[in-house]
Amino acid sequence: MTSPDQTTLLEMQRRMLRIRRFDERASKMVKRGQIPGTVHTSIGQEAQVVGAAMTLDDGDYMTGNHRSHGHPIAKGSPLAPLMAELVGKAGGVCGGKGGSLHLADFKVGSLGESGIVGSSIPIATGAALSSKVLGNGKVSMAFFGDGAANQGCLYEAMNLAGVWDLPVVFLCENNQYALSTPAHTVTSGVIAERAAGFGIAGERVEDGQDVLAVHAAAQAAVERARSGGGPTLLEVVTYRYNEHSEGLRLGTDYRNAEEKETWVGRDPIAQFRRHLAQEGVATEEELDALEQEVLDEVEQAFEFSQESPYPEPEVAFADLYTEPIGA
Amino acid sequence: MTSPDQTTLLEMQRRMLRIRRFDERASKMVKRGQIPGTVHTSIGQEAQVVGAAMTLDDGDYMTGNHRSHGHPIAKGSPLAPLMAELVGKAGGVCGGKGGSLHLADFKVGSLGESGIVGSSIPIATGAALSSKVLGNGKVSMAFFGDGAANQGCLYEAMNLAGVWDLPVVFLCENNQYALSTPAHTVTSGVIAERAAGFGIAGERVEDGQDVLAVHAAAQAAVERARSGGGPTLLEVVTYRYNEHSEGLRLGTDYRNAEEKETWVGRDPIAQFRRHLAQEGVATEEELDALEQEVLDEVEQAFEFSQESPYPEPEVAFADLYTEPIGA
Amino acid sequence: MATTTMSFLGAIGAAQREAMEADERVVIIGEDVEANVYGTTGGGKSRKDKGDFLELFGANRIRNTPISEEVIVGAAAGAAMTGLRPIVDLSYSSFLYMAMDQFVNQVAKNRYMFGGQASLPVVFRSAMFYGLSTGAHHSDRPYPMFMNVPGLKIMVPSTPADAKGLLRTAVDMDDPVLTFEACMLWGLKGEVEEDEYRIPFGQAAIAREGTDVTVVAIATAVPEALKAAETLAEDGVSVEVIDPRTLVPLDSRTILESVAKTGRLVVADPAHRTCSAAAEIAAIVVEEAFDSLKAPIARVTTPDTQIPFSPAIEKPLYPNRESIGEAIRRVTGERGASVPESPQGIDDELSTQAHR
Amino acid sequence: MATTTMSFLGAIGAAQREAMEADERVVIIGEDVEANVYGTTGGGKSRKDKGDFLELFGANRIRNTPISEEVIVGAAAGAAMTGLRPIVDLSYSSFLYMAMDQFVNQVAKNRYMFGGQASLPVVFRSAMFYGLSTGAHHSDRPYPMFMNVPGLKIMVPSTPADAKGLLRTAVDMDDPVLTFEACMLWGLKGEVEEDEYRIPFGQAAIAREGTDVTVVAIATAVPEALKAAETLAEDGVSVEVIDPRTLVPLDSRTILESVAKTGRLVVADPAHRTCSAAAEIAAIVVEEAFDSLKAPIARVTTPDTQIPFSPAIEKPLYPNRESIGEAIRRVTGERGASVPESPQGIDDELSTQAHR
Ligand SMILES: Cc1ncc(C[n+]2csc(CCOP(=O)(O)OP(=O)(O)O)c2C)c(N)n1
Ligand SMILES: Cc1ncc(C[n+]2csc(CCOP(=O)(O)OP(=O)(O)O)c2C)c(N)n1
Ligand SMILES: [Mg+2]
Ligand SMILES: [Mg+2]
Repeated sequence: MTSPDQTTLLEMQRRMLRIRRFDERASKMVKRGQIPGTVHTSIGQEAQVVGAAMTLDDGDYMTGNHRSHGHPIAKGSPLAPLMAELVGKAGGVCGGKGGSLHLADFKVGSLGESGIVGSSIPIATGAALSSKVLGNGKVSMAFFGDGAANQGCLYEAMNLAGVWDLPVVFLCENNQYALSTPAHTVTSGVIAERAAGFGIAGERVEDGQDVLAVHAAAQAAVERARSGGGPTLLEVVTYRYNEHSEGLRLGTDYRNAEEKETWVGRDPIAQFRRHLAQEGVATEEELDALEQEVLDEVEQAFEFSQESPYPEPEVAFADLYTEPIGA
Repeated sequence: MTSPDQTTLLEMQRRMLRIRRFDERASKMVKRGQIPGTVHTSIGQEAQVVGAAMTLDDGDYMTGNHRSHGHPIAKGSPLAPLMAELVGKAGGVCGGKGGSLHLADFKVGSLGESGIVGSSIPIATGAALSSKVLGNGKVSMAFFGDGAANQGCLYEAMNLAGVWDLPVVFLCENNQYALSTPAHTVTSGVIAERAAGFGIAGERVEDGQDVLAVHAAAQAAVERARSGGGPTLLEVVTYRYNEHSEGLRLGTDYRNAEEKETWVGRDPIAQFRRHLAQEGVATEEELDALEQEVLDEVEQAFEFSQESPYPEPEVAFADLYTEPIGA
Repeated sequence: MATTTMSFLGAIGAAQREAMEADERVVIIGEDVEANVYGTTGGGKSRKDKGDFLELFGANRIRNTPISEEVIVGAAAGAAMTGLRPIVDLSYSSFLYMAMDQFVNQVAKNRYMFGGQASLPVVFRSAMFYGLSTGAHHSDRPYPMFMNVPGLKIMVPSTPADAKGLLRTAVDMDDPVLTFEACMLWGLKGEVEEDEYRIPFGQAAIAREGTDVTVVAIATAVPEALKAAETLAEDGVSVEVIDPRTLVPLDSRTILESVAKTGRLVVADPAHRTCSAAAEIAAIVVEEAFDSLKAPIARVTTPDTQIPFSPAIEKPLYPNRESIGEAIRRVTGERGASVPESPQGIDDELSTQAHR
Repeated sequence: MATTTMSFLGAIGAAQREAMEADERVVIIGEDVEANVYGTTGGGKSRKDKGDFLELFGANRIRNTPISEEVIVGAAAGAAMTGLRPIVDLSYSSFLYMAMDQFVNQVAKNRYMFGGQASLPVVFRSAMFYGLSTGAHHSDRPYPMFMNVPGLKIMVPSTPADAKGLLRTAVDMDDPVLTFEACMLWGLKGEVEEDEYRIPFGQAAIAREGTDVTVVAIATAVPEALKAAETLAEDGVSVEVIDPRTLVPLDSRTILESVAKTGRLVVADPAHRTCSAAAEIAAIVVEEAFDSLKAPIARVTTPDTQIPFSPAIEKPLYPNRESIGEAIRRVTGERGASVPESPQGIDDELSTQAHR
């Protein structure tokens, strides 16, 4: 296992920034009524997302969940079609038919985010099965939350992947809450420790705000998968800064202000920027430039999302089958 | 924890014998076309079934699966209505509407066997929930096989029971095969060890042919449940002598003759009879008499099953709702 | 009879509160019910004035669950079989599939299979979030598939008063009930009796009387059909609008009597077309009232496509006043003035709809 | 065209073998497929002569699974999205509920939601064991609920030849297909072309031509309708029997043309009545062929009850030659001689049906 080179380190920061700025912009757009429905941001969880996804090769597969923008962004998907998708435009990555909850960019191996909690875990497992049968060496990664870790399909998937040695990584983003529900009130035992009973590798990354820690653990899991060592359940402890979804206002205070402050104090992007500067990977100027580049990218994505037309009415009937089946 | 008294020991043998003779008769009846469809016998697994079920109080709950006769018998359900149910008669415990796969005897706390593998585990968990909410001290036991242990709902149930400390025992009857499929080929890890990751107690009873070993382990689990200590996953290693279901003829030899011989050599009923005689719990004559009593009971059950009439046609439409809802 | 104004969602909350107060065996089970995320379990800390269910009834009866629909549904069934009367909040109807085996193989079958030994007094609430740009995973209207499962009862109220009265009946009943609440109706206000009351299952409401054509409408199609009827009245077409309120049992008698009078039938149903409730109602009428029929039956449904996210293409998919009006014209042969355009959605008061 | 005699089940097995031989990406996934428990994956050790799939194709392509329907279905979908063409054997149709979320939210929606990026060449086989005293948990005929889910294709063959030809087409297709095989038909023998062939989806078969009444029949109702038609022919009633063969897409044109000719329709469908395929077909006809209809449409379905175990009360529930014949008489006004009694079930050759 090699540690990431300079280019990779800078790319990590770039992708984390992309997620942060993209989601900040999306949040603003929801408030302004520029996005129908809502979105779930990954703000605060960038290290966990990027550290994991950047261990994958271009041809590798990935599935995600409702907290959905970070995954394809971390896998290298261009921002403009993603942003246009949130707005429901024809130029969206799914032609406007998916929206925030159902982003997918097959070109980069993103097989789809899922609005149904837990539901995409079997899909990722199946992608790993096809890698195994075809012997093409591809690895598959399923992203899901601490809440999803109580869906039975995860354990069916872990067992199947275990008996068949499928090249899949089950990546649990434990941001400690499922909507309003604290994980510890609905989770018996420790998620990562559930791996052992299913005969597969399990690990808990306690500092999910440290992109390098996440990367190292994920890399070990991906290498294990690719080399025929079978699946891994990786639990990464992290935190979301925003409400469960943008625009949601709950009457209850299920998280306290103090807790949030502590986590913001350990911001993954700020931390990693300090690290990059200290280690001489980049100068402050270079890091400033990087920030600006990402801001520009997001701005361009926003513009694209505004200019792209809405889909034509007949699009509602396309893509249901390979060919329309008639009335 | 007290060890079973003499009466209990003899009752264990009686119930094991009831299962054996009942199932032997049922098997014969299938061959003779006296039972429509098929049945799944528990022959060979009597110690596991009886040892577990006899730790329950009369008011306690139980659910089961397709290997279904042993559970209610072990819980004290009278044989005649069970036998009549297998034949589809009006005097059956479910009025002929359930059949072998769907025996239930609510009078003894048997909430139902399930033809769908795994599907009754949540039901037992719910019975434990009602005990908990109502504070009535009842315990619930879910019987299921090694095959069912790969259904996701088991893990949802273990987690829920874990966070809510529900008084439920998950009892996995590991007879080492699911239909034609050897457990080790489809099970990653060790079933009992899956408990730990869900923060609940787990234990594997290696000698499931020893009714006292099973009883001791199950008693500990039931006491834990009843005293608020939460759920347990108990895996009991055992063996079925017959084919998966009566009348089934597979082209393939997924179990070898030698294996079966070894297990028959450790027959739970023969073993326990020797134990009872050696320990002076009963004389050989008393044990012979017991065997005869059970044979008579089964004979009477058979006669009842033959004499009981078939249900009237309108029964097909009763019990769907509390009251018929009309066309 | 004194009444008070209530939203649809408020009526659901009020029914739940009354039921909880009336019977200790009633418990609420579901994801995020403790924090009242969906607005039917009272306050939450900063909404104390409205009555926090957790404070009122305690954590023993307000059961916040893991995200485990299969065991939630099965456990509620098992609890119902052993003495509780659970109300399960499954939030979105699109999540019911997760527990389909429990619904079909346990909830619907246990009383029957066990020859009447099991009783299942349990209510499964869920809401259909169609028309709100939530995309294909959250917009389903799956009641037709549950109608095909004997043993379940199904309510689809379209007014606050019906929602409250039917839900009370549902909780009282020893049969399992599924509610399908159209989220677009949650904010709808209406008059509700102040005293406790119950509405029986299997009794349709005649939402508007008329003589030329019968429109049977479900969920959001009810207010839309009423709008269409209003407009068509101006053209001299007299439309009778029937809201079945419960789909199982279905009050086919009221429908057949209406068709006997009008001779014409439009069924407006937001479900997908094939094997929809509309299909069933059309089939019943052509079987049992063929001689009364003067024209083809018209179904106005959501077409057989999945639900796209983009509002530009989602909104037109569901039955609305135009499509219903057009169908009425078709079966009556009337070519009157066009009906007014639908607004983008029925108004609502809820911020909490935006989370999924 | 040379033909050979094959059982329905043999035809399924032959189609699977041809498909496996034709394309390396075709794999078989399911419980007990290795040991050929259900008889469609070749030999098993002592049946080598028939061709053991495990030996022919190896364990990489014959995948014996744990009992985990949800992940089996989802994994097959994921595999299909990434280059395989799985045939999934789910054995009993009653087990599909376990994977309902995967069917509805992934299999049916992924191509659509992702704007056409996903392709899902996957076939889910299952058999309906109704009429065989298997009780409520194993006797379901759930195709109507899947018909309500846009994005799935559904085949319900009633002859060996159709089973084989449709299954080959299904495997070739890039859309997900569900098969519903009536187990009572598994033993049915019929002539099957020796050369490879495919039957297109969406083309009904006219199983018998007639002029007085159209009977659309599904699964076991097809042979039963043919028997009824035979008997009624003696009374001078000319019955046209149509087997849709695929329910999605449904060949409504053939049905409508037939009704245009006969003016009368009976739909015989073993599913539960409410929201059945029969409801859909009746609705289509009353919408689109109203002017041709001379009599009420009659549905012959399984009534809305669950399936009891006792054969005494189970057998009469499904559409059979008597009930179909009676419906034909009703809509034609014919009062001829009674049709012969149904045997207890269609003969079959299979010992392996008895395991569940
Ligand atoms: C099957 C299902 N149940 C419930 C929901 C509603 N829901 C959406 S997100 C969510 C919380 C998910 O929590 P977690 O998995 O921890 O992800 P996070 O939002 O914390 O990233 C819930 C309950 C859903 N979308 N799907
Ligand atoms: C959901 C479901 N899947 C598959 C089946 C078919 N089936 C019935 S019993 C069985 C094997 C069960 O094995 P196990 O749980 O170990 O119980 P055993 O028969 O060994 O006692 C299978 C696959 C079923 N009834 N339900
Ligand atoms: Mg979370
Ligand atoms: Mg077993």
